[in-house]
Amino acid sequence: MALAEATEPTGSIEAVKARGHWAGAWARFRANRLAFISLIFCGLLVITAIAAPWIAPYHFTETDPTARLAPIGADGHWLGTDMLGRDLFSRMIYGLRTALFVAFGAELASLVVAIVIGLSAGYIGGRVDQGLMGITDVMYAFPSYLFAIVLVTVMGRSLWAVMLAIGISSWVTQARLVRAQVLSVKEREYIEAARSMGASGTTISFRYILPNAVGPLLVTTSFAIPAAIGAEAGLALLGLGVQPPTPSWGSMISEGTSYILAAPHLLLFPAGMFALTLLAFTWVGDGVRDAFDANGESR
Amino acid sequence: MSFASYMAKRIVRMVLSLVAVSMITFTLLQMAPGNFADIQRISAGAAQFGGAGTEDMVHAFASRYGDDIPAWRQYLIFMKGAATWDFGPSYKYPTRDVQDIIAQGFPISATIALIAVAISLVIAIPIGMFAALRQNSPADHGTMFVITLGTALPNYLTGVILVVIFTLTFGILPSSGWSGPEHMVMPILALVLGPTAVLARYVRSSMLETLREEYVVAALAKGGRQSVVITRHALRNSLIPIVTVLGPLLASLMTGTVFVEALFRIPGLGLFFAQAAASRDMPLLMGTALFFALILMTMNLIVDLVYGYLDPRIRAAGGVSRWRSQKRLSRQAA
Amino acid sequence: MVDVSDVAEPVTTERAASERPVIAAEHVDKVFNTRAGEVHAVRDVSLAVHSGQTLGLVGESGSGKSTMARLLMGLLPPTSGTVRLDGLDLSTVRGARLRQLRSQMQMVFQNPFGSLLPHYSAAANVAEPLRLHKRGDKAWRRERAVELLDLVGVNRRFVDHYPRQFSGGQQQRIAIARALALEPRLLVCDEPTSSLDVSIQAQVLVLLEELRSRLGLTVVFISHNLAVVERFADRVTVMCMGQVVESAPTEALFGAPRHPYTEKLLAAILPVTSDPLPQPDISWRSSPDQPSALVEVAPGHEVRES
Amino acid sequence: MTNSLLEVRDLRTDFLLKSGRLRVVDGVSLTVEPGQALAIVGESGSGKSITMRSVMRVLPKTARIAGGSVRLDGRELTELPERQMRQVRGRQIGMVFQNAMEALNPTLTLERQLTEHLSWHGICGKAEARRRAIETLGDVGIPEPEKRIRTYPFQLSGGMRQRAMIAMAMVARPSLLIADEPTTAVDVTVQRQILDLLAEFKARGTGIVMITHDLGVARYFCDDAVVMYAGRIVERAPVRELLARPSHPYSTGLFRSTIEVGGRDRALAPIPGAPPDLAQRPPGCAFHPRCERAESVCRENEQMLLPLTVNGVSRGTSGRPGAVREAACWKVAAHG
Repeated sequence: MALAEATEPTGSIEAVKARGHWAGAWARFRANRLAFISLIFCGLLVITAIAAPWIAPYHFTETDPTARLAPIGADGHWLGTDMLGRDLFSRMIYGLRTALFVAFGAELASLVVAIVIGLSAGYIGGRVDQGLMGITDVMYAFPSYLFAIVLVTVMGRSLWAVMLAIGISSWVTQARLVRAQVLSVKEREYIEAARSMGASGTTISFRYILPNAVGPLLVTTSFAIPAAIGAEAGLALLGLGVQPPTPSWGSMISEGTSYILAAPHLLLFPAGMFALTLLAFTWVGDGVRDAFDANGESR
Repeated sequence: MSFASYMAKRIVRMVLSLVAVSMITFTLLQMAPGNFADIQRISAGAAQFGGAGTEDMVHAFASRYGDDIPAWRQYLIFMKGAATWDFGPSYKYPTRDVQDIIAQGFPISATIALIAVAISLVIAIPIGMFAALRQNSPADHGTMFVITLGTALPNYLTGVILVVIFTLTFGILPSSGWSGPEHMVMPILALVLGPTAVLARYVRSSMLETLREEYVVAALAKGGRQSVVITRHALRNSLIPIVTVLGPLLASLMTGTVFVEALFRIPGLGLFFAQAAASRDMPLLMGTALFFALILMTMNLIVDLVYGYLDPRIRAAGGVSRWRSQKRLSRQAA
Repeated sequence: MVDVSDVAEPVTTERAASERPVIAAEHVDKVFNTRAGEVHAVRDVSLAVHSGQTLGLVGESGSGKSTMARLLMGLLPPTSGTVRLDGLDLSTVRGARLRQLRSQMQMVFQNPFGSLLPHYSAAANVAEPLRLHKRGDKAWRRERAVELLDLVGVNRRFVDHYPRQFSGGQQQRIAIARALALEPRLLVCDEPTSSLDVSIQAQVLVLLEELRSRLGLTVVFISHNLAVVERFADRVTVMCMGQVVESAPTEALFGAPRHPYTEKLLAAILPVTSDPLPQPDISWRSSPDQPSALVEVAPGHEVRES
Repeated sequence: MTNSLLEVRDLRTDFLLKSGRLRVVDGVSLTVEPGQALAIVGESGSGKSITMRSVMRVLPKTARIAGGSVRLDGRELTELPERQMRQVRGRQIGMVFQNAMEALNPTLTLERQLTEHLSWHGICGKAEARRRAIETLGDVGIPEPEKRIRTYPFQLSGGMRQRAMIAMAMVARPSLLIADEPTTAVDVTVQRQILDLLAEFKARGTGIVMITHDLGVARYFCDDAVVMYAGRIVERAPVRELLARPSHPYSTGLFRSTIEVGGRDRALAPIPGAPPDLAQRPPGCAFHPRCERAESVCRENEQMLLPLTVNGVSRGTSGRPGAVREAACWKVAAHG
């Protein structure tokens, strides 16, 4: 048929391989050296946190009465010990475990809730939407840190409580974002096209809208992880975090400042590791954002 | 919608939100294990002070609510007082009314926060502009790197780093207390970094977007000097959206001072809030929560009003939706 | 109730075609409630398209022609009046049944990139309506999609590319293939070429022309471009501010337009081989709040009184 | 010898990409006389807009003029210092864009946007500028200009906005107006009004360059036309002659792709394929992959833009002085 020949695609497309949305984003992420190295580093941190009992030379409660406030390079404690004679290196690893457990748990929980609620509010609209916006209004009036503080007081200072408190105070923002994304994707012509093909509401929500809203959501989630790590440490700093003796970088930093002259390493190492972790996760977030921005999909 | 009815609506919503905040806080506090007396007894016991805390609490509680008043009535009595700016005496500091504690603590928190935001704005706008105008240059990449540092580090961690530098290494600034200007330097510095980074990033991306607008090309095509076009056409329009992030930013800063206050031992309001939650000091907690919520919502209202003032499309009632749909339509036509 | 399998049978005789239109709108009104108040987008529009015929719907922006397309497709419910597909009132069917009916009518949109699923490949986009209506298995659907893409002139080698990797003209071809996948009887084209370059516009129109005659499609063709409509439609309906101002067989409308607004539209065309028509002397101002009657001035030629 | 209003010779503009320099305007020459309108016809990506932005030197950051000359009233613009070039923009050359919604600043009043460049160029004081702005708004057919000058662009209807943008370009009374698809975004019935309005300025002696993809607009409004394809001019002719007898196969294809009322019997013969990606420009004549008349010479070498001749005699310029017919095609120039 003459038509088929008539529309032989020109140059440009021959050179380009079929590449989907995700493959393109991943290729751009890989090309970003800082982000890629940070991702590897974050992966190592996660493995360390999971394998903490095998990696850490001591348990975090184990005290060494013979070596209190031992300096760096002390016998058997290469990063020294704290005022109770607990191994700093071990406590830092367990602190990492606490931070990542709380952060990932909180963000995962808030993400699931946010997706379900944001998606229904955005897609169904009407009352569901008004309900969400009502809750959002109130939550926006309640500074998130303060809400987390109150929640921790209510639920006690267990690991789960801290995780929940941080998750609950962050889901609203996420849900609002999902809703905004859904509303903007919903306006696209392809959703109308899908309706005209006879697609049902659930198909449209989960097969068409959600995958196209995931990019921006992934971006905020990757920034929310370091924020949650920061929140966990912040609560601990105020004495409202995970109940001691479970280590948290926040409480370690807080204790460190008390011994700042006598044993500066008690402050320097946890604070340094904390900063490095936050930066690595943020750089991953940066990379994710740039990878998705270049698609022009988020515009 | 007229301005008056808009304001009326906003104020009704604010009042409803305040009621909701108070109910949530009160309910949560009732659900919390242990009351003020228990907490005091535990900590007092540890400190070998006998039952002093309990007496204080009984004293404060009785002076306000009498004995054996059920929780819901306590709430109503509290709210009745709150409506007239009378939160009653704190449990922990029974000789002081909560509104007096707020009046004493808030100016400290507000001073730090406002100075920090002002400094951030002054630094962030030129930095963001500079990065946008030199997009993809090494200068831009360098700026963005520093900005990432700023967004990644929480203010208390910056505070710790400052303490390490200025107190530990050089010994030129005090690490805690609140009595003179030298005590303000490090808390403010610690608070400045984050907002500066956030604002600079927004200014940069907003500026980049505006520079791509055709009206900027049109102004250049009229023979405008680049600097004039940037300040008159691009800067103004790219700063309008910045106003919207200022609200949440101020909010997070006002409450975010709590960590800096804890770190530097500053008697600000944030610290009182944290203590109140830990010790189940109902009037203090409720009072500070309501006060923070009020500040936050007022801030957002002001931001919205300023935004409307700056953008004539919003100033003309209902203008914004029409403009957007027209713009979308014209894009489709193109 | 009309049995769907029955409806799918092609109507062969002339008589059957004249009896019942494939799609018909009867006194349709559409009012949108917006923040700025009520917008009366479509006012008392009636039209009918018989099997194998093409109706051109012409108007400027804001004339309500795109709203009309969505009303015909059952994507929007009319505020009053009825839309019938093969005699079946669309407002009486809901949910799964309505979705099933949609396989009978498909739409081609103005912006091809916007109307394709960005995260699906070309073949997956074309196969999607088949999947939604549970036709065949996965392998068959893909094969069918490739066949359809071949039909509209998209090379087999590129069926696994994603929409944004194609040019605008190619994207519109993919969208057309998708619209044809379910073998619909009715194709609604909403400005299918106006976002394309001149040389590509002609390609797509030639393709649509050929497909229409080969597949015996019934078409509603919406455009602001009278020349395109003249070429493509058997009958033309001119809309202005939500109302029909003139409706006639194509030759009658272009040969002897009766309504001043139609004349104005015709005079607005800038031809390439001749000078444009003189602008009409009488300028017509519509007053939609006091609608005048639509009068039949010749067989099948209706004009709104001015 | 008298100078033309605008004389562009062998203009070349590159985009600086990571992969190297990409030539998007390649050896373009054109001339505009006062009171005449030149159409630059081409599809998207043909380089027509970049050509005129090169003339004004308002290019995207990554674009550079690589060579050639641009003379306005005999004065070379490409080497003018930026300070003097600014005096040319807006004062001697005005520019009208496709979409007034985008080209007018949404947060400034019309007064501000119509008068600011009068003071930038030191043409007149504030009161006089305001008077001139009101006058020009009246000229472009905006009712109650004294009132409208205080409004913001979004408060005007689409047609009025387009007029206001034309007023902005014309308020300094430039001698040359560049109109970049000025009617593409407006409704069909408004299109002709806008063109008639521009024709008034033309009648008063303004030279106009009309960038368009619409042959109908070119015929209605312009005197001469150049057809651009892949950054080069492939044909140059008086508009009516171009449309009566297009000679380059691309012009012919464009003409045959255009649908017009009454042309129902004319077979639509679209050009196959799509315009090339400039980064992978075909060797030889860039149009050859889409050209049914292409031969081996077309695939290997590029033909220059040459006058069309019949037996050595220039043809088809209908006697108007300065009118030229040229085409860049082996199959055309060789035997006319």
